[in-house]
Amino acid sequence: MKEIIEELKNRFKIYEKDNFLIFEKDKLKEIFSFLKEKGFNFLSFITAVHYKDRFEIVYSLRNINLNEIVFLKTNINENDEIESLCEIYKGANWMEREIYDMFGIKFKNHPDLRRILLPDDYEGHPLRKDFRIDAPYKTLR
Amino acid sequence: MVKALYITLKNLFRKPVTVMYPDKKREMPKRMRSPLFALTKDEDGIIKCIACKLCENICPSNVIKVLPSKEKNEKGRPYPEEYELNLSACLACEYCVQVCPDDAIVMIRIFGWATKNKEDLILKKEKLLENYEKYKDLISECTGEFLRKMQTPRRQN
Amino acid sequence: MEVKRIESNGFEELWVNMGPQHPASHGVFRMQIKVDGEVIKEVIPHIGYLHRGVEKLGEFLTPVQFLPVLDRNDYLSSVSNEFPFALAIEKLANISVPERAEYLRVIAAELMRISSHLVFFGTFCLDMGGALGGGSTIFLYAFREREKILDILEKWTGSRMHLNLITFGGVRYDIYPGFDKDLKDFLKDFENKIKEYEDMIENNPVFLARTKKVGILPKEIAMEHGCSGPVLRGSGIKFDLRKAKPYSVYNKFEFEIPSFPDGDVYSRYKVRLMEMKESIKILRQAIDGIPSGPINSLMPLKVKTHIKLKEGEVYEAVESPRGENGVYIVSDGKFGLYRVKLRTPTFYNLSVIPYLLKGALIADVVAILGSLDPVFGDVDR
Amino acid sequence: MNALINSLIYGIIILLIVFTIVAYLTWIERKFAGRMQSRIGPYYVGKPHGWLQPIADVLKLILKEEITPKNVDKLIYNLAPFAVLTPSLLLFAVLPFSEKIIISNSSVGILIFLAISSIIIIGGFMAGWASNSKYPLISAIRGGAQIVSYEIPLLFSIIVPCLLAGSLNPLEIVKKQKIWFILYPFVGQISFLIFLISGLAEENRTPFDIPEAESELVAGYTVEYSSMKFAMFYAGEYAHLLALSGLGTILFLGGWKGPFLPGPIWFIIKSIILFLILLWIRWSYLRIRIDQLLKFSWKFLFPVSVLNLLLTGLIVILR
Repeated sequence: MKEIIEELKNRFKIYEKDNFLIFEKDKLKEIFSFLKEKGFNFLSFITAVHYKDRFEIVYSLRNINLNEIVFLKTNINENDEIESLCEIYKGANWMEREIYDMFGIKFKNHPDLRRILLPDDYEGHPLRKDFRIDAPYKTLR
Repeated sequence: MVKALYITLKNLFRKPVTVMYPDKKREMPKRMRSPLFALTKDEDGIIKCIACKLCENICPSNVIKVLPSKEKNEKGRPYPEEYELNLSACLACEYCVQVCPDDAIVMIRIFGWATKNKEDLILKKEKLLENYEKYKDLISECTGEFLRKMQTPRRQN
Repeated sequence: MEVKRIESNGFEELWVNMGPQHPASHGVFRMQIKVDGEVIKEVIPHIGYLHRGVEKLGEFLTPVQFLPVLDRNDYLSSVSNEFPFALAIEKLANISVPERAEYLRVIAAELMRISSHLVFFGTFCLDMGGALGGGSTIFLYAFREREKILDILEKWTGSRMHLNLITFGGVRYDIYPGFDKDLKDFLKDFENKIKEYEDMIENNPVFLARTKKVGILPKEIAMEHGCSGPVLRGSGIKFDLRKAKPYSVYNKFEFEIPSFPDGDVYSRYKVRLMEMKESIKILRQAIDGIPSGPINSLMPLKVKTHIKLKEGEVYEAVESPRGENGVYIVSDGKFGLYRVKLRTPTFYNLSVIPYLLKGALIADVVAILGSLDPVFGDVDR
Repeated sequence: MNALINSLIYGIIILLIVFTIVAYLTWIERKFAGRMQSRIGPYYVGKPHGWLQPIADVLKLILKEEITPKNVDKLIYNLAPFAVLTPSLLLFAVLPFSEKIIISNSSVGILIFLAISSIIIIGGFMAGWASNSKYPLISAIRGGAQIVSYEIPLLFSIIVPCLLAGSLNPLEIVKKQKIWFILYPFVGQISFLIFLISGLAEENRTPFDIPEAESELVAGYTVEYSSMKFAMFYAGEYAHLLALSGLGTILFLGGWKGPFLPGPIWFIIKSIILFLILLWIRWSYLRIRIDQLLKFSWKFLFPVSVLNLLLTGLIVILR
């Protein structure tokens, strides 16, 4: 596991902060296909955290036979897009749709990016920090 | 193929497990946590609650509203002017009973308690005291004191 | 139920709508199925009917208040929702947990695993057998056993399903005096009841015909979709968090992890049945080896800001009856939690449905959906 | 002339008996199934053991509100319940309750029985088609396919006892049965088993109750019916089942022959025992998928029943 991380570090500009690997968002595809060959084919979850003006997207992969887990993070600011992982991991489809539904982050060439949990005509993305919770929401028909 | 028939036959002669509910009530366990509350009174009938608002503070779905009154009662203790507990959103998580310093709010071991309209779910102070009178012996074993004694981190048997 | 007819190369393809209130949909889950005769061409699943915004709630409630809310996620096994959250907060605020409390947590988790698998077993056979036939017989047997577990849990913690048992630093309720006698009786009686279930189901050609070679889920697809628990172990991957990353005191017990290579509905069912047997073994070892001592390392909670969190991020996961149930917490040093991500297993197990149902028959939809054992509090959070 | 009056009186008496038996069959089934599922079954209606339950059911079904959906094909919709109930009751005309008590003593009784029992399929189809909605339609088609494919094995398994007895008249068959046909070596057992299986399938009972597979089709072709019409379907199903178990007792269990009890009592006891066996199977097995069901009938049941028939033919010749 150590040598995989070393190899990752010197091939792509990655630095590690308390077992989270932080990488640039445009290197996403190569890093994940590299990790997939190395046996990290269990995509545990993808989530996003909304800070002041930037989003932080967290990926977690598991390698079943080496029994290892790796967390990767990347930062994107307010309304730009990020590559979708659907070609490499088919499971990312629902996970990215949920992030779009909750945060409004758009994923480039995602098969069908639409809301998954909330009704389709819902305005606003609830998990954003600037989401006004006390605004009366129009009652569902 | 035949094993399944054999088993249904075996069950045919076993005693059925249904409890005839309306005739025979189910015996309630001592620590039952059903969402019905009562405000307790001490020996000479004065309300124990000192309106310290700890329960209001801890409640996850903040359904408890306590309005402490200005004056003290005969025993020189503060008492709540108004005590309201909205049962429609109560999670029955027993935090309020656990944090109450002098076991004022307790849960009652009663099952199948229902009301006709939603307003009755908001238990006012009088209703809670009346509950105490009505279900005095049905109070759950888990009062605040009991819970805290069980959880304090000192050696136990 | 609106029916849209699509004219394509002559013969009509019918959109059947297995709506949210469908008797076999285990809760609120709607599937639009394009049917050509009996064979399913395409499935569009709709979830989100039970979305309660638990993650947004997590940002307002303090950790102590958030615990009872978490019980309501996977409502069939409430302990395995509180477990990861408690582990994560204890790691962040480095709180230690006494030995006896760890044992009590494992006992509650395994009891809830058996009761949740019994619900699966009952509803799975009910869907395939029909309410007016053999299905309801097995359903009632399973629930007869489950009643005994719920009675034990009610005597112990006061409530049958939402125990609210775990708190930071230990457990809130100690076991009542006659607990181990009740548990031992139940385990002994439950062991030959499982044999009875197996006799009734396993060599019954009707059941085998309906579950063998149906809804095959290959390894790669399961892993890519993040399926975990019995769904993954049904496809041949021996991955169980209790063995892979032993949390709490699971390393003190020896038990096996069942897994079956061919990934069809039958092997997913068989994995869960074997897991019930393993849980009996764990419970026996746990109840014999439980040490005495305090059940809590912190003073009983007094105020809602009972726990102070230092800045940091942590991810802790636990093996719930449905798979890897994890909590990812970002805390900003103040009392609340900045962000709580709940990695609930059924959301990922369910995402393979479009893949599994393509080409299956209408009658199989019920069996395949049942074999994934979805709980929709888990899916929609 | 008096033969007509005679069979008329017998007809009314037997009709009444059959109706009460059918009503109490539902009670027996719910009690029996309850005990098998370690529960009690009806208890409150009629204090000791809910014996008033059937009457309560009938009253409930009659008093319920008649709902006929809007775009329903009126004529067929109203005719369907009769097309299911009357044939099921007609079947009892052929079955001899004892030596003397038989409504129509015809030499081809068994043939009439089979002819009438195939009208019921048409009743099911009419109900499914007239309701003009998707689920009943699918279940009616499935029900039809299932009954047709199990008609032939049923036929062959019935011919075997007729061959052994040498006539199609139920009276002769029972008289010839010095030893019950079920105890007949090898051939008797197999034909009884096939009769049981295809009888279950004929009657849409689990494990073959595809038409009312709730999990997929939400209660089959009777879904649009209510109160009185539904009661007819319900009674028709149980009457048909009783008729089948009655036929089974005549062909295999020696009709009214029995040590000291009078004829008809034996007949009723035996057919109720056979009914309980059918129930027993119903409450222990899951449901078969529609394609497996058809495969099972054509690939397995049909050839076996043909071989069985050839074997009996051989035995009859050599005897």
